[in-house]
Amino acid sequence: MIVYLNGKAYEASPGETVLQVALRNHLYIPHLCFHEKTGKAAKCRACVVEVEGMPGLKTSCNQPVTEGMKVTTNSKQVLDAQRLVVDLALSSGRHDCLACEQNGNCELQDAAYYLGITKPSFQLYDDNYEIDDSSEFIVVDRSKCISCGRCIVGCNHTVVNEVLNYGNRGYETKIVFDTDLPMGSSTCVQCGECVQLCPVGCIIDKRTIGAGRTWELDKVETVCPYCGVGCKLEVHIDRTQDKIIRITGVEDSPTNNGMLCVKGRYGFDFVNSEERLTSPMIKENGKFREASWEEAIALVASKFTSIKDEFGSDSIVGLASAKVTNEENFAFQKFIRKEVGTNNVDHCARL
Amino acid sequence: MYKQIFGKYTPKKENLIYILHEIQDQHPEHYISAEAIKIVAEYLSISESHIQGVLTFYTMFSTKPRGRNIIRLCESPPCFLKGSEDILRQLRQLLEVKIGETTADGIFTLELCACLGVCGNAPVMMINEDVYGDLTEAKVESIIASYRGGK
Amino acid sequence: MKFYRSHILIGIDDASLAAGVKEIEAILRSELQKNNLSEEINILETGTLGLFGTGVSLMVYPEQTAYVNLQKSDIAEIVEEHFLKGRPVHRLILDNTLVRKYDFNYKRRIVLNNSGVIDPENIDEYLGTGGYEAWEKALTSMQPEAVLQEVKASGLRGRGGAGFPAGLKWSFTAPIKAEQKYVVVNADEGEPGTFKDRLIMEGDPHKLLEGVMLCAYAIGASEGYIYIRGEYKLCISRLEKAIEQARDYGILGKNIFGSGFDLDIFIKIGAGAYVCGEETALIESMEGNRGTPRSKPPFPGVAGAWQMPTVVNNVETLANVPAIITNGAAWFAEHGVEGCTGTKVYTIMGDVRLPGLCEVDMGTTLRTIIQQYAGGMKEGKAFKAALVGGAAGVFLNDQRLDVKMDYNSLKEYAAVLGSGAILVMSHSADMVDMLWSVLRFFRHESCGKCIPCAKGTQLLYKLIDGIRKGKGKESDLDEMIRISNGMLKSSFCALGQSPCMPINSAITNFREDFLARIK
Amino acid sequence: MTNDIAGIKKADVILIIGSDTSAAHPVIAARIKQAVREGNSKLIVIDPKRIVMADYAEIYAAHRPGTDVAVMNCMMHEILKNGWEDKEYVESRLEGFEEFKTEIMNDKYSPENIAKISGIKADTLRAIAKLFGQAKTASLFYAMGITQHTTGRDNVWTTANLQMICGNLGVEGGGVNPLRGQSNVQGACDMGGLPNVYPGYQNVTLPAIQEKFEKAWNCKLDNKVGITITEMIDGAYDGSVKAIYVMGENPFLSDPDQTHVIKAFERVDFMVVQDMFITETAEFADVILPAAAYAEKDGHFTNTERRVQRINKIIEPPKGVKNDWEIIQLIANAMGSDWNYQTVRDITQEINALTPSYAGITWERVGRTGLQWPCPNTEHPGTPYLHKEKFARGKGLLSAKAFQEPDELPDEEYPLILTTGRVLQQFHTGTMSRKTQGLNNLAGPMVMISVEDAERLGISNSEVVSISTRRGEITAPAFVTKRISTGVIYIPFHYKESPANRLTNPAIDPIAKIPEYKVCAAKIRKIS
Repeated sequence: MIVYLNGKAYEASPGETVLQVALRNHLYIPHLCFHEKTGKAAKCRACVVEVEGMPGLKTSCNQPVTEGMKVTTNSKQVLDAQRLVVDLALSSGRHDCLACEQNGNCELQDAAYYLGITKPSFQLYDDNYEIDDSSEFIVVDRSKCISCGRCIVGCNHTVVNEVLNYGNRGYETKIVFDTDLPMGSSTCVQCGECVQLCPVGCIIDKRTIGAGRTWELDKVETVCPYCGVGCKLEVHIDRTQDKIIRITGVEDSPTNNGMLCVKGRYGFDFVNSEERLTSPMIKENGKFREASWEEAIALVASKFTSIKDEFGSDSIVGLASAKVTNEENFAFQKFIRKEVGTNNVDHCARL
Repeated sequence: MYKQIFGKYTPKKENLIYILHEIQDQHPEHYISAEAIKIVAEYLSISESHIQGVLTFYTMFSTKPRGRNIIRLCESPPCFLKGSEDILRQLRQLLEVKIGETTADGIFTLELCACLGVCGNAPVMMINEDVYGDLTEAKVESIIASYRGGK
Repeated sequence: MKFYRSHILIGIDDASLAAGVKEIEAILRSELQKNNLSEEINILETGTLGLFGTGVSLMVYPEQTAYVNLQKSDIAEIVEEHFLKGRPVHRLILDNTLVRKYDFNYKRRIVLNNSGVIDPENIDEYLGTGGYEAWEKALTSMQPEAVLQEVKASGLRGRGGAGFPAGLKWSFTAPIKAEQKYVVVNADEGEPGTFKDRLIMEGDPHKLLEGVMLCAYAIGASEGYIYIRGEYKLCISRLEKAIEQARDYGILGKNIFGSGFDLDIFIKIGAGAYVCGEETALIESMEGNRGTPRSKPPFPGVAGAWQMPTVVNNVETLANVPAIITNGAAWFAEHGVEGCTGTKVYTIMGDVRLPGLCEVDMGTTLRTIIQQYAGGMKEGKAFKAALVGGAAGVFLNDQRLDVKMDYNSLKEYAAVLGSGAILVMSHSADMVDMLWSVLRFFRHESCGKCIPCAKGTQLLYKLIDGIRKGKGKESDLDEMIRISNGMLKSSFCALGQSPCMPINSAITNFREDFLARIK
Repeated sequence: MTNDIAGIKKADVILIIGSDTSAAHPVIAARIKQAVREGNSKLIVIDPKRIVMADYAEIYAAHRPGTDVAVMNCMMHEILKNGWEDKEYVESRLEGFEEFKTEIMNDKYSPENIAKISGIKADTLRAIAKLFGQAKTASLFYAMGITQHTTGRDNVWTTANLQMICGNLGVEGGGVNPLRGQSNVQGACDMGGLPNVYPGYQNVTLPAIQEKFEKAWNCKLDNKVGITITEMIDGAYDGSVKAIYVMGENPFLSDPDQTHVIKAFERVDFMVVQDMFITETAEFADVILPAAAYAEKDGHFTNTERRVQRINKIIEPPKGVKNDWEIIQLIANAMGSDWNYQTVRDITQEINALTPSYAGITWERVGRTGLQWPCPNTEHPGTPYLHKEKFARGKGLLSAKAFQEPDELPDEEYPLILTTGRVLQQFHTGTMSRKTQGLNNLAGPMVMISVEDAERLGISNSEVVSISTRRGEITAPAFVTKRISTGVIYIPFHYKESPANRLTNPAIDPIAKIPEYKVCAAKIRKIS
């Protein structure tokens, strides 16, 4: 079907919302609570638009498109309403972009920028705020929370850990863990789904604070090295140091839909570990010494050859790995079968 | 206590508010403890955070221990027009507490509330389940005295 | 039937209970006993007598003598003087001129016709006044569609505030096929100054049940829920009793009157949240959740309680239905005005001589209501303003006293009928204080779901608080209007849209009060 | 998994047996919890530990470790007794039913009798059978709790029996779904990292297959099945194995009876370990070769639902480190061979050519979301669930397995049952996870013990206690909890400072050769 956004015709399919059609066509409408995964909450009200033939303003995130629908996203009435919402959100939090981890990756910042809000019109927030850093990997700064509810939906409906909820009501509404416990004392398993869903700098990774600006990091997709579910990861890297800074889940992956567990998201230190081996080692008199690749390979080849010659192929065994790639396992079993000449290859699938 | 209350309600989430009301009413300190939340969560197979969320949304529930008698003074416009501010001032003096606090002897907790629907008799307050209307300073004094006297 | 010389009606409601009515009733009984009058004088417990600010009161029939503000020590005197000797105790009687003026308007009452007349805890008394005839008529001689058509034809509009036509609402749900449908009664009366639903439930609970039944039949629901705010303890216990009695009489249950129709009604209680008056928030609360509104569509009529089609109606709306079915839509439409048929129950309070309730035809002017049914202004007080429709209502000044009270007429003045609360203020009332109180209320009751309301109500309160403390600027007034208008456009539900009306009307109609604080 | 992750929501009933899903496979656990909370599925959990998933279950039952066959046979006994089996499916797609039914209907599998063996109440067994048997579609999830037994193969076979008679194999939302424990354990199996098969499960003993590989690799190949990991350790111990080449594994911590493993490693003539770190196993090596991490290379992993997914090189490996395949090629060529892989893609191509189920999973086609094998050609969309129209062998074969007790049962000297497993915050032998301090802060060594046993022994929470079996002794802090059955203790195996596998029984399943990690006899005592 065809819908008109600001007078221009766009192709849309039934079931889509106005916001989805707009975003798909790179027409920005401010939105703070909408996320493909957590759904059309229509709570933040920043995405209001005019729809011809409908009274008042409509939230575009939950407004289904209909054939020939005419939508205006940039009239004065619309922009004024959007501006009030975003201004109120800015006014009621401690949104100091300069010092915020999410600077450059903040949906509130994007909305304010689009609407030309340079500073909040009011100061509603209380200077007495506490940062909850009791959790091992996650920091919660409620003074930046805009009550979008994405973390709560994620915790309860996506990862279904059922730890997060709203507490209190009205202006006093805040996110709580269990019975309003510090995050680190709660039943939170630190899967980080809330971090991934937070549109602002309220729930963030503790270990990346100060580690790098989002625009300085490269992002590459890969697969988690832990269990066999095969969650797709996006790894954020600081190229200047070849260092992994943070890991997020890939939202459109059919295996994990952006979800990860505490290991997959935070357990990446081993890659950049100081304990990594960087040189072949040869044991002499019970002690390891560094050796060159040439020396080590030559030693291994000659030992395998001599043992094979003396005791037969079946005296050599190989353990392939459940942690390396298909290609490497293929090469390994080919080596054992072809070069050693035995089927004595196994790995720890059973262990 | 929980056994007796749970006996009345099937373990469905829709009974949560009933169950919380009963637990709170039966607790000598009129509140819902973290322990109670845990027990109810288990009974209804819902999360503790869900209960915490519900509990702190509705004004009739408290997560902190309160006095034996809960005074809830209406602060809505009809009572305000009829002088609820004066009544509040007097209650604070009489009880020597601020809003939301419990008297040192544990007899009263003073709270404000929204319209109780007895506006024809404004200003109004509720002590536990009893409504007191057409409050005057003299009336408040005698009501407080009657509770202090062991009512 | 036994003949009594006199009937004493004792009003039992929250207010009289608070004043010790039960103790006084016991004394009255023993005094009558002592004087061998028990066989001659009948005592009837009933709902509110409609006299407020009058403590414990009695109404003696047939002479219609109202005794008010009774103390325990007064009873012996009344029994001896009035019932033994036939001499009313003048010092305890409500001002006679007022009583005469304070016409209860019984003749035209529809929903409150039994209140203060019958014993609400006795189903037989309700049956004695023709109760449940409509229910029987519907089940035995009408198709559900006919019931719906009758309600539609009556022009009955929702009495909760928005005034949506009830029959139309039902007609969205009636044709839907679903394994379960529900009727939900919105008895979460939280609008400040409103207590009409409480009076209906306390005074005539069976009428509400009958309304639920008729609605359930019309839309094909087999379960009804009454969601009552937790503070209304007396309503809860009276309705529980009424449901029990109806079940015992086979008026509720399986295969009612042999019609094959099943229905049961249950009570759900709230726990203190104004926003639960919003129908989707109410449903959330019923399901055991935080009472925050749901995104619409889908509307409750399609997917409401437990995602099943659900009609949510206000208490007063449903209490009108039995009379419509009994007497017909045409009879009902004789009440009220074009487009707004029937009567409306108002609760009037503030600086009037007789705060209380009245049920009058739609379209009655504000002046008439105040003068005729509330005894006029208190002595020495002159009318300054009326807050009509509760906190979410409008501050009207004396220019608007002749406005007709119905949905359409009020609209012309950008005002609303709302829940029917009328708070009358004299010149001693300051509009800054009043608006402050209203905005404090909204700040307290905002559910926090959407940004404009959660943050906006806080901001508005801060602004009015600044003005009240003498720290405001004139530009703050424009800011308040701008912000509340923005909230009207962008808020999730009616709560965030509400501050707009009191703010605009207070600032426009009483600007001098505000300027006085700013200077 | 016979079925895919996305299909989890299509099951009316989900049975988890022998999997602490939220600890070992948290994201699959999330999918199951979603299905339960969204009202799509009802969950049954059978596990000696009251695992977190039990909190989401319609029915939770704690069985005595090692009685899985008994419990599932009892379920089938009830299902057949009540006629809840899928009769049409049994008729058209299975064989061996009559014989099978005769065995299962034996009274020894009645709920009353199995209650005595398993410790689950007869009524609960009936309720489980009813819920599962009456489901339109039911799926079954298991992990090492089913396989790591001397009867592991019988256990697995029994899960298949159950799913077959209920008609749950080859349907969306059904399936027998073993959850694979490591990122590429599926791929390692698929790629022939097994002693009996070439890549794609092509049998080493079949002449046609042997010929195919000999031709492709231009060499002679052995047609005799090789030895398994546990046999390798035994061989090293008794001297028949002279050299061990280990790539990215840490058998020191992962294999049973550590004392035995140490001796085996000490006795072997030559040992090469290829790894990122000097692991506990590498300490025994003669040569250690430094290998690249997952983040430093390209290639593919195959996940538990048979989805082949790309891994991408993210960062440069540290200087001096090489990819595993490069190292293997260097050794091969140093031994006189002529390997000539230029990039990893060359190997992918060879996999496509030699592995029918991977034939269509080319480098170009894998894309961002991957492909599920079997994928026999480059037009094929991949296979979300197996056995759709028919089983690989044609008709599904039912074969009743009799219940057998575990190898080692508690006795007077060792009165407790020790079972092992994983915790959420650590992984396998800790080579990777233990390098992140935060994870160590969250989860250290422990022994889970029931409140009743702890009280009886006077053990308090966090108290360091000694745990011993006939193989050895370790110490660990006690975690006293209601979540574990009386008489059972549980130790995660990640920790070298409290190595659970010093205690475990090396007895293996005679066919699957898997050690019995889930049951052995143990005792606990206070140290002070």
